[in-house]
Amino acid sequence: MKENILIIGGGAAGMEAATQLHKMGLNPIIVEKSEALGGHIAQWDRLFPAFHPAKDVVEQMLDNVKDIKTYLNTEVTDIQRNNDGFHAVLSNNETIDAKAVILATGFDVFKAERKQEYGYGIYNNVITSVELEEFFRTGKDERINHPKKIGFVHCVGARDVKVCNTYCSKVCCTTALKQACEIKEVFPDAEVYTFYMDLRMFGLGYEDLYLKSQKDFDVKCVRGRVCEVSEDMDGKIVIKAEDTLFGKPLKMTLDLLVLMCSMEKNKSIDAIQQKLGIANNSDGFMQNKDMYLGMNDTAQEGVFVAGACTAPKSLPDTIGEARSVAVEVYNYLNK
Amino acid sequence: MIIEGKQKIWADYQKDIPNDHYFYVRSCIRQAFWPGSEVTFLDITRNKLGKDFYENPYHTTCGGIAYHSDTIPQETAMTIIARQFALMHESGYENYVCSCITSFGCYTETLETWHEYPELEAIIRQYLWDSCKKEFAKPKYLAHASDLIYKFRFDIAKQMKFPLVNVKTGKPLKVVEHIGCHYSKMFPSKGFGGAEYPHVLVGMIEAWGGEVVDYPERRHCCGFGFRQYFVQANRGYSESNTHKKFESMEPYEPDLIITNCPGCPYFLDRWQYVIAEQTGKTYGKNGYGIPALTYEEVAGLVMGYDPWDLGLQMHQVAIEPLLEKMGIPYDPKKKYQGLNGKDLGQPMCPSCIKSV
Amino acid sequence: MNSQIFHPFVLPFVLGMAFVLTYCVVGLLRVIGQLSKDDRKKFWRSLVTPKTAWANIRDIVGDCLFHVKIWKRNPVLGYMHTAIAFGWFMIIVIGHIMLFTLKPLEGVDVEGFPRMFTNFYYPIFFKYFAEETPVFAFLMDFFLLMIISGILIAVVKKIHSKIVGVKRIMHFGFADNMIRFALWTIFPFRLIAEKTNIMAFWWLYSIDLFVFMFMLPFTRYMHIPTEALFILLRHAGLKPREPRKGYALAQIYSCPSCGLCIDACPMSVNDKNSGNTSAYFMKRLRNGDKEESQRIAETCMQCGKCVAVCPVSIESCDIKMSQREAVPYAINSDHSYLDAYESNETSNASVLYFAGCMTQLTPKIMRAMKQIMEAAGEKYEFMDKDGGVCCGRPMLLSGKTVEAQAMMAKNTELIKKSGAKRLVLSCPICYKVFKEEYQLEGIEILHHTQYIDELIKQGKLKVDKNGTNYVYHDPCELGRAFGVYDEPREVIESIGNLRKAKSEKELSICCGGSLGSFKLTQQERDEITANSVNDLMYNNPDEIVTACPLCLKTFARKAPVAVKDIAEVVATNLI
Amino acid sequence: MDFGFCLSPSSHVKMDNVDLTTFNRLKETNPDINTCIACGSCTATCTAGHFTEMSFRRLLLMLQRGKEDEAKKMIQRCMLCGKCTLVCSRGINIRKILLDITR
Repeated sequence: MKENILIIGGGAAGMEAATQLHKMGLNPIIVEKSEALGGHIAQWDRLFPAFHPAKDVVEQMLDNVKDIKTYLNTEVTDIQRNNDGFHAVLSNNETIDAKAVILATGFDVFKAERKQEYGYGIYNNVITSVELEEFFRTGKDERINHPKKIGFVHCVGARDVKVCNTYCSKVCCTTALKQACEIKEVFPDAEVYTFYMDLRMFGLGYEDLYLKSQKDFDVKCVRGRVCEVSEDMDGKIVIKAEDTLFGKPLKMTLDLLVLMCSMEKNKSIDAIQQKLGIANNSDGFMQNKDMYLGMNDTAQEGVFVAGACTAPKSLPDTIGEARSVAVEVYNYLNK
Repeated sequence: MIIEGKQKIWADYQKDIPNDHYFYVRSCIRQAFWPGSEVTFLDITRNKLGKDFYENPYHTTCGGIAYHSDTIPQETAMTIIARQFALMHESGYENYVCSCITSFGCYTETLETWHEYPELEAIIRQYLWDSCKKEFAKPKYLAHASDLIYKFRFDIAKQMKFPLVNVKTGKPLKVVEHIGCHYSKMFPSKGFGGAEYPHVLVGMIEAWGGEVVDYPERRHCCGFGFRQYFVQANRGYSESNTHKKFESMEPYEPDLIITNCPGCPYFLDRWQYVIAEQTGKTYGKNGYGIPALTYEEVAGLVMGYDPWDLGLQMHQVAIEPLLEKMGIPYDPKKKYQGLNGKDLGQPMCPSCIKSV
Repeated sequence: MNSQIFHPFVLPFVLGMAFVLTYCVVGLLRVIGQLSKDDRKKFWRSLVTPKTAWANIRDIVGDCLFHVKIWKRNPVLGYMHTAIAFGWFMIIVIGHIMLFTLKPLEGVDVEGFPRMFTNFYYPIFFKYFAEETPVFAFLMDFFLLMIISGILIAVVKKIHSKIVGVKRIMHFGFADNMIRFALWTIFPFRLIAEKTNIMAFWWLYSIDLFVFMFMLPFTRYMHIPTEALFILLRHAGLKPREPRKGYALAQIYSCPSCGLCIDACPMSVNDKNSGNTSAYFMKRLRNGDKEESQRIAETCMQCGKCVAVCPVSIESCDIKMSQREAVPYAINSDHSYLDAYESNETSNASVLYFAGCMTQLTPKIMRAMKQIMEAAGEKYEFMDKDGGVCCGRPMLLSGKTVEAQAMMAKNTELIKKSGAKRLVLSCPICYKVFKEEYQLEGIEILHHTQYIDELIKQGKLKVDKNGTNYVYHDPCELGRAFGVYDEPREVIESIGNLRKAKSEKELSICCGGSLGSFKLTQQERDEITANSVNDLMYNNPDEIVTACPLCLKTFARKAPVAVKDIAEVVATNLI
Repeated sequence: MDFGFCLSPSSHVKMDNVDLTTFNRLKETNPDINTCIACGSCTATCTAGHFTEMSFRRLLLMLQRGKEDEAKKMIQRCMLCGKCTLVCSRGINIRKILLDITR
């Protein structure tokens, strides 16, 4: 049996699902809208909690999918259900008939400009966590010029009704402490502060990372949300926050402010999602059938979900879901 | 500072208001403290720009002071506002413009509340009828007077005689813009430029040749707040807020502060004297303060109105250094003459901050 | 036999002897001079008080000559010390007695002067100058050989200490090594000189004596002359007041750096920490190394085991306390807030129970005590049910003697106000300070081990006997500090089988949780705890029983079996 | 006449000017000091805290926020009983740090 499975999205979830389906003897087809596979993780330098190079993981995944049919720079423009599954039209005018569809469309990074008071795009020295990761990867960012004082703001675009995102983005706390350690490695003389609401260090080795950041890297964690950012005469960043553990407002001048941007639902898939009849959940991500036993299923038979399209997820979470979706699809086809 | 970033936000926060036919309502505080401002506004719009701005003698306070001081409930404030709107309707207008920022906040809040809670609107409709026997109506457009000066800023620039430029150095004046808190902090979409980087005054400064100063405490309140200043025990709080702003703007050496709220120019002006009394410190050069003017006063100045006709002698901080910088001719003798030309006599002047 | 009374080779000895005698006299005057007025009075009085005078003689003979305490610990080492000290002493004594038996030398008129004073080098070098009688010759040779046998053991100990049952020995600097070498060689040289009469060996013998005596004040061997003074001061009942003056100074010089405390110290479980033991502390103090002595003083857990094993009875814990007191604090405590604190109204309870801070963290002890007192039908009152005032011992342990007074005064007031005649404590830390520092006339202070033992013996408590095998850990501040060894054991035996730990009673190993230490890290404490638990598990007990809330909490971290307080064991086995 | 005019000091902690000498000195000898997660166990169990506002958690923050005088005032209340050290979930040797501050 060489059934076609349409996988929309060639990030970690899409690649891993394709790998597993391929091993099961099915014929996965990846449609990726960007020019390369790998998704967000391909832009990442090192992974928490143990500073593992992301490249190693991505290269392994790419190697796994080298024999799998992949469309790059391609989007699904239309999809219809037919008697035997789904008929999809691609932006290059090709069509695919598939027995099942896996939505592995992942997430968008929260646009930091939306949190206007942080002045991203207005103040030179306010950058996002994604840009900092890019700096670690390439060593290039003219805004990062031997900073002496660096601040990290957690929950940018998360747990914040003012930007309509009430959920926790799950990975930012750990990422912030990882990046805080890394920037101390690059600039050992710098003072690094992180402004957190709750430090959610939930996974294996994450608490160790937290301890490491405090003990070995002297990262100073301040509980309180940065609420106002401005620029002083020298172009330095002036922030205001409350140290809620101390019960007093703080004012601090920084050379660099890093915004830990949350994950948001990838909206470029909205039209196809609508055509497939998949609703959004209360956090605005795709609604799966059930949180526990039906996490890969949707309200529509034959349409499956995996990875961060249903909620913010870490890489191990995503890979786990990608593997489980493969099993779900396999069982569905053998029903 | 990346100006393109701000421009993008300014482009996002543009509100749609017509440029003519407005029902104009005054501000309790402004007509008492800066009487020249509202007169100038009407003169510029009606006579210089040829617009239709109607004023009804029966309009009252919006109730904002009492509302924010917790002396009347919201329903009462809303009924007062409904009466104002009814007057507008009776006068045949559907565009409403107010001179006061507190009023602007109250009107916006009321309209939003009615929008969210139609049942409350129905109650107010009844109250209005019961109390005034007036027909309930809502304005089609609500604007603040500064929105209109912003909208007409390029028309004013065309008639400009004295741009915001230092005639001696040829350099633009450094201008601090201070926005009233209730202009857009509550409803960012109701203000030009939004809440974080409002454009309403920045647009005027840029159009009239000045250079905008963006300093760390730009967003901070002037410290007025009815419950701050009105309660004797809280006055220190009010003064301390102003002090904080001046300490923050001082290194930028601004020539002028331009404001769009009734209380802000008053407190940014008067507290400079109080701070000077207490600490001996003045924030302008050579023992002078930094003039804090209303947008109408600045519009009037650049258009060539006589400073004393604008009522600039009402300011505690001496205006003369600014006039000299801008090259605006003035007659020092006329500073304390009444409208009838009679000399009112020079008031007592403090020694801690220069008054002339 | 030489027909002269002088030869230049005696000069080194004479010089050395003169030097060391002068030094000792000056040192003695200095120590006595540094004592406080009261202490000095106490000292003089003790010398003439028959009881202390007898104790002085007994200990000087027993400890200085025969090293009874070392014999008890380790007979080989005991012999080594006795051989050298007693042998040498005897040689000197016999040498002097022998002087009277020697005939006056030809052509020399020394009558009118006791010979031993004019030629005090005679007994040392007599074989060069005179001939001895056979009996004395035998005795002299016997003791000389005895000394040499002791030295042989010392050499073995130095090379391989484990053969003589010592794990760790002290490491010394150049001066100590050199004087030791001199000591070891004095007697072989003397033997060779006497037997061969080769001039060179007489010279070497005399020079060795010079080296030994000249270096004596600057090395650990100073303990030989100082120990006697220390015994006198100790029997006078003095306490060290300053870490390097007076009584403490006598102790510093009395420490022989034998290193017995190194093995005994619980901290030595980690070799890295054996430098923190009392032997090194005394050495640092002697060398005037203030920073290190302060550091060691603050690292010490104050368990008192070094004092228990010390052959010289050096009160190193007390000296460490005086060292702590010597460092000033930049902040004065202010406990005036305690003035407003009032405890419960007075009741007519006869027993007042004070749980203490540590017991507040082990509520099961408090619950057990409540059950026990209920079962015994006692009229009791809890003094710190809702949190009380600290007993003050931790403050004292920090060297803040004055600051502790505020807390002690408040507790005294509360206790006296209660009207109770007996005060029962669960925490040995509190027990120590209540016993030693509080002025509670007419109120009996008991630790709950003693109290429970009494209740059982009086028949007020009935307990069930079961087959559980218990091992009992002696808390430092109950056992070594007050010798409360039997009561807890009797209580346990009335309930189950008491198994022995490897080290018991005064040799019990601190749990590692002690409040005495400020500087030990959690990891270092854990190593000590693990070692102590191993020692307790020696006879595979089912449960570890202790009588201190802090020991309980500490052992619970590391013990492979249940750890219980004695009160808890009793409460669960009440009939 | 009193108009109530006065300049109250800013309640902001100005982190740019905070003197961290004491805290950094402590950190050198007590690297654990950084690992506090502000759980508050030390405060909850504090014997002196039963009567006063003594709180080691806050005390550490005071030192980090330049309120050394307040910290030193607070530390006067301490009875050094050591309960805080026993309950600290991060294993910080609190009692030693308290003593080190006073030296």
